[in-house]
Amino acid sequence: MPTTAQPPAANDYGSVVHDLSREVMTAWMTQLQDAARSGAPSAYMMVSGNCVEILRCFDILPVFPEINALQLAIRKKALPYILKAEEIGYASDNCAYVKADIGYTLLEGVGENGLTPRPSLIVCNFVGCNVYIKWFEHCAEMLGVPLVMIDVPFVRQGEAVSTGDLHYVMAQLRGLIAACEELTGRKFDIDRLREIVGYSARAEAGWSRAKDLCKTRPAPFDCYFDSINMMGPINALRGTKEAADFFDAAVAHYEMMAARGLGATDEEQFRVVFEGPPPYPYYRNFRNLFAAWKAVCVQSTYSTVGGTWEFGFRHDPDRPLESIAEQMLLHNLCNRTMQERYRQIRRYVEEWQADALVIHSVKSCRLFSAGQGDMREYFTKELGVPTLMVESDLEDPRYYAEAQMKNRIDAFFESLQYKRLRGSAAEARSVSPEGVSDAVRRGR
Amino acid sequence: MNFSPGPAITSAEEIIRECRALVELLPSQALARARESRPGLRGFGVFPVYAPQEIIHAAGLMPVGLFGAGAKLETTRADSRFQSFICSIARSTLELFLSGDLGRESGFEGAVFSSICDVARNLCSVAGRNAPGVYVEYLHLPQNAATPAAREYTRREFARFRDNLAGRVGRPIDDEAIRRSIALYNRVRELICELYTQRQERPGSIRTADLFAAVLAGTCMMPEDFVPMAEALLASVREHAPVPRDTVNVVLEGAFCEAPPLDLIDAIESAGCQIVEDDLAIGWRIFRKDVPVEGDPVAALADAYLAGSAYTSVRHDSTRPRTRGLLERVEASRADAVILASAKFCEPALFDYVLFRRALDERGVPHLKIEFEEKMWTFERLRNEIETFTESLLFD
Amino acid sequence: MQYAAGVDIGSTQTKAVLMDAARAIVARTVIPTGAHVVRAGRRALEAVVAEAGVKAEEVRCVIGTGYGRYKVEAGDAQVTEISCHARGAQFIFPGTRTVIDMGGQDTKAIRTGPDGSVLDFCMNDKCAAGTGRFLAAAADVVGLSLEGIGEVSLRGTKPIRLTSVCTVFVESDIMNYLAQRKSVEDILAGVHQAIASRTIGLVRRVGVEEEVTFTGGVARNIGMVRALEDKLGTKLNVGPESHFMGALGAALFAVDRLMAAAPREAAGVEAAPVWSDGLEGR
Amino acid sequence: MTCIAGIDIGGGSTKVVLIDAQRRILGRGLARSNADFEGVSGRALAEACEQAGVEPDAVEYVAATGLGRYSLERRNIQITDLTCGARGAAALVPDARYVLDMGAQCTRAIALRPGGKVKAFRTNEKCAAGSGGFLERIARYLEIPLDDVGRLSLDADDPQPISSVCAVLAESEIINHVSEGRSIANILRGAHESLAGRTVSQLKMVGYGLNGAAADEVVVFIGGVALQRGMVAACEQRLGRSLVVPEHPAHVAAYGAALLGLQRCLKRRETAHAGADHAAERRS
Ligand SMILES: Nc1ncnc2c1ncn2[C@@H]1O[C@H](COP(=O)(O)OP(=O)(O)O)[C@@H](O)[C@H]1O
Ligand SMILES: Nc1ncnc2c1ncn2[C@@H]1O[C@H](COP(=O)(O)OP(=O)(O)O)[C@@H](O)[C@H]1O
Ligand code: SF4
Ligand code: SF4
Ligand code: SF4
Repeated sequence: MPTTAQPPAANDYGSVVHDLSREVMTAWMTQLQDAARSGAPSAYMMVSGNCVEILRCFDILPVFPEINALQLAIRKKALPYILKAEEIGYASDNCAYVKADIGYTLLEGVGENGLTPRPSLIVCNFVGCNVYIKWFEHCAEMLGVPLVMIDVPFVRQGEAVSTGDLHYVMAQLRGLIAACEELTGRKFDIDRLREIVGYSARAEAGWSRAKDLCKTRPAPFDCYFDSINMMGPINALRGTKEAADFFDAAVAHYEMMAARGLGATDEEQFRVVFEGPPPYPYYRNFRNLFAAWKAVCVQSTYSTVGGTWEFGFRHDPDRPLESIAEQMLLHNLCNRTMQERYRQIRRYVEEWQADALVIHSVKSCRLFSAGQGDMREYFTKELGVPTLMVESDLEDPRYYAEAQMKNRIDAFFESLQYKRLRGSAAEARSVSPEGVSDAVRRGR
Repeated sequence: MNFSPGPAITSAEEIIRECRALVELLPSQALARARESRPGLRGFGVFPVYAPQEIIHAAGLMPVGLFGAGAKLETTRADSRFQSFICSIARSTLELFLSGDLGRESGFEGAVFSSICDVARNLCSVAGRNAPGVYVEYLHLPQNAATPAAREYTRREFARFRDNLAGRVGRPIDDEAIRRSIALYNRVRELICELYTQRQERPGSIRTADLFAAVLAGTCMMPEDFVPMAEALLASVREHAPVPRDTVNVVLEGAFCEAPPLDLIDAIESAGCQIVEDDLAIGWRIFRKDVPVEGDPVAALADAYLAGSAYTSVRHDSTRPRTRGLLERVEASRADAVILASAKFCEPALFDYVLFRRALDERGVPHLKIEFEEKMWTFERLRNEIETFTESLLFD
Repeated sequence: MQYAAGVDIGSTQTKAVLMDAARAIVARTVIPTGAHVVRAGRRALEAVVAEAGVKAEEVRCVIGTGYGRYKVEAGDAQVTEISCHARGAQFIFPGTRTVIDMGGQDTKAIRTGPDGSVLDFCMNDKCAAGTGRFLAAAADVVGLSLEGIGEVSLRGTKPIRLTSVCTVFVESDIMNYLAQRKSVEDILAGVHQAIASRTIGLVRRVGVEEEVTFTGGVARNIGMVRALEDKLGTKLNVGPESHFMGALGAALFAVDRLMAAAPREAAGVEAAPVWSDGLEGR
Repeated sequence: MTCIAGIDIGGGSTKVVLIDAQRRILGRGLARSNADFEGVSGRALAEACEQAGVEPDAVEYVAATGLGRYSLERRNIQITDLTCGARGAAALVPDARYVLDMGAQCTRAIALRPGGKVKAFRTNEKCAAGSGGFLERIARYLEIPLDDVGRLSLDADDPQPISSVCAVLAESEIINHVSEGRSIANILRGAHESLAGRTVSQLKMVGYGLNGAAADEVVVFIGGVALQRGMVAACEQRLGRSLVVPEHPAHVAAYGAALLGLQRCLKRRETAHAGADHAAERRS
């Protein structure tokens, strides 16, 4: 791609990949709009550990209600839909992703406004989150669309997947294939699936390489805030040539940046690992609170809801169905225990050389947040990793309190800064203890 | 209550008093009580909703229901692990682990959690981390009963549990032992079921809070001891002549996990509702029909779960939707209305409210939604709502 | 003489501390914040300057802290109150390892290093339940002054149980208890215990290490001090400066800054901490 | 003369309405609630009796409602404020379909069946930022009399919204608005609009506008907050339709209690009568 061959103009280095991502994602959105009008087959699916390859194999367009909810939130449009859902009985304590999507369906109607197609099938790939089941059950009932359930057993014993679980999932995938055959009137073509899975593997290699580049100082992109540029293509468009190409281009760009010592921020001061989804309704605002301290995220768990490819797993064209099942079972964040997540974060902190862990605890998503206090205990008390925990929500703007957020983030970085300055003061011996005054920030 | 005098009936009062005392105990204390007559007995915690108690029992352990610790325990340490927007049973259960109440020293071998919700699942691994040396098991119960593969899967899952548990207690759990336990629990379920039937048929014979106390007590004593107790209770209830009152008959739905305070149930009844059906501690009476005692017992349990278990908000079966289950429950109990009572922050129950409400509205069944917390102890607000609800149904 | 000041604009009260270059407290003040935050900051600063009898130009560095830290007009810099309370507490009680700060609308637990650095901290979540404001509301309902409730609560023998520590519902709750003829002493004892329990939960998150220093306005409330001590099983450091700890910490940071800048100022260089240069102008 | 009292002992104030057998209002009373529920009700009742020109002892039947309904020794019956509010509103506005009742600590949305029975209802969540007590605090803070709040809010040109659901934190937001020099009118209107948003959601939760806002879905607004015109206007704006505010909106629940009391009182006389007949029959 020619765009990446050119050196970046000052300050647009973040936007190159962003623009590329927007391009491929917009193309997909356009497909969705076309399908909304033409009635071409489409299916609902969940992001986490999905089996989008199978849909692609039948040219069934995947629709991700989560991405719909995410976009509503980031465009600050979610609240009216959330309220609508609450009016019909959803509780204020229910996941707001669900509420925004259902409220949208109720108010705008799918397949009616020409933006989102009415699904021909609702595929509930139940990977980790129990809310998924409720969500898609509700969608199926409200829209009167058949539901295909794929029950993916939670990985209960460490890193291993039992053959029993694998067979169970594969049997259900075959059920999905049968449903797709019936819907499209086409026979399942394993070679087609191999090809698609091959594209997946290529994209995954790119993803993994890009994340690896964040080990360099400065990190070429922010692995929390910028990684949504990559999450769309890897999760929604996986298995397409476009997605694979996108990753080749993105990696080339990041490699170039790393080679030139360009970072996501000018003078990287702090390297942090992020846990939990971002507050989409206040995405920019939240990001700025970290940017003010020149803190860059070098790894994040949220970016791995779809898959933990950075640890080596790839879809395998030689074992297409089996590797899809493995991916759903084992190689994604959502289907693993908290302790596995701790291990993942610990590797991030160590291998990506982070200074601290930031936990963004969202009220909506218990999958992520239930028990995050324990994670905080583990990292602060057992590993001595400075950890900041802040709360808001990934969809509902009512839970974000900027002043409080800022207060906590500032205090946290003040303390990191203080420690760092004292450390270097002790080293240099030339600065008196009073040098700590540098922990003081000038007015904004 | 005005019990007429008579020896059998005084004993009913005693039984209830005994049960109410038992449910006030922490798991370790309940186990200690059971050990008085069975020295050396060890316990095994069962987090709501369902786990195959028969297998635990066949391992020579006492299955102990974990329905939260209500007001029995001050949560001090667990609050820092689970945020304020998480249901309180998660916190109180973790507190039990952190305080060692569910530890080896207290006589517990471990505990089992199942795939009811995201909170329970994370709780399982947090509890495991904070209670080293305690065996914590997570069962992934099948959520797709529509596929034939589910049978095979469930049998394997239960067998896995049996094998892990056997490894843990250091001796095999043989089929014969499981069959004996199945027979015992069949009797337990039958008795509870009969108590429920009697409550419906003889209004005034037993208060729901008392019945619930008896059922809960059954989750923290050996089933061998529960059977004679429940038989005695049943006998006395059967003697009671029905005393119809001017009340609204309701189904209580949504309290399948965290246990509501007994006083809340009393408050509901004193505000003018007669509870005729409920899903309190449903996991311990989940099979309507006996589980077969012939053949492979693990397979029998697995099949019973898939084909014969009561609906709950945390069991997904597209062939038997929950809304239908609720409507059937309302019909069978000839209830006038439904009270959807869910634990605060309980997502599965809160989600179901939407579909339940739709279904009930379509059938014209009045309903009321309330939220409770195990630690609750004043019920002013709820009383106000329940009274309004009954007033709207009773007054003209 | 050169002086430095810390101004802590809190949700309820604004505190200011004036300090000389030798880190001796010269003057301190507390006034209600009221509706005019900027004015409160200005007045508090004027008050300490007047009290100390120094000239305004002699105050070379002012640091703002608290929720209104960006509203301190004269502020040369801002530091969060978390850092300031830690610093202040360590200055007055050098053995401090844990700080509990209870203010008008939030409560914080801070674990500090021997040098007054912040090692870890926690704050109550978005709910204002169980904070100083809650105590003020309780005082209102029972018709006592804020200063008085602490004493009275110590005389309670059978503390009542509160339904919630929500500031807004405390009124009807207490009214209910009064209607049930519970004594004011028992009600207040219950109120203090409820808040103390909640606070302890928060403190446990950062880990309780002795010595524990209690700061913020609520530290003036003897009932709260005792309730916390009972639950923690340890004595708390409380002193006349407790309420001013945030402002004091800010003043200490201001002195630091003054000292760091002084040599360069002499050489005619603009005074500013080295790394913060990087932040500005972009 | 038959004289029935409805006494509404609320968290903010206690209201009394006296009616006669023809359901005519004879007198009203009002007193600020405090811990002494009995005393407060006595005072409010005395005021109503004076207005009606009857002796308090002449009151034949007392129906109590509101949060203090169980504390009143003299009550003949206690009924919840939701039932009473609904009944009172339906009696005053016969075609009412929905009732909004905003009191000091509680906001309630009620859907009515014909005849004023409660069909569905919803009270505000635990947080108190959605009720009148919050507005009172703001008024106190801004140092304006409560009576003026509603009128002042109407003058707003740039309402300042309040996002926090917590009354305490919302207060800080208001402080912020004040310090930024916003006018009192705009702050009040912002508070009204924020409250209105929440209240209207509650109304929708009980079914309002479920099938498109039908013209016959008359909404009655009662409770002390209905005295604030700014609040009424804000709700109307949200709903896109006008609300019916009865005269003396704060007294509607007390009126409803009195009506229900009258019903029970008549029934009691009847059964006493019937019971006497019955007894007579059996005797013969
Ligand atoms: N003299 C006093 N006696 C008891 N409590 C007091 C006294 N002065 C202030 N307080 C308490 O301190 C709180 C204010 O504390 P402060 O630390 O100034 O809060 P903030 O920084 O948020 O304004 C008040 O809400 C009150 O509860
Ligand atoms: N004269 C008035 N002008 C404006 N608002 C008022 C007036 N009187 C009462 N209110 C409002 O009504 C609220 C009390 O309403 P009310 O229905 O009496 O409550 P409750 O029944 O809970 O005591 C007050 O909190 C205040 O916001
Ligand atoms: S709970 Fe979390 S993972 Fe589940 S649907 Fe909601 S946001 Fe997604
Ligand atoms: S109460 Fe509800 S949310 Fe909590 S553990 Fe039980 S099922 Fe899960
Ligand atoms: S109103 Fe009460 S419960 Fe609600 S957030 Fe504020 S203090 Fe907490």
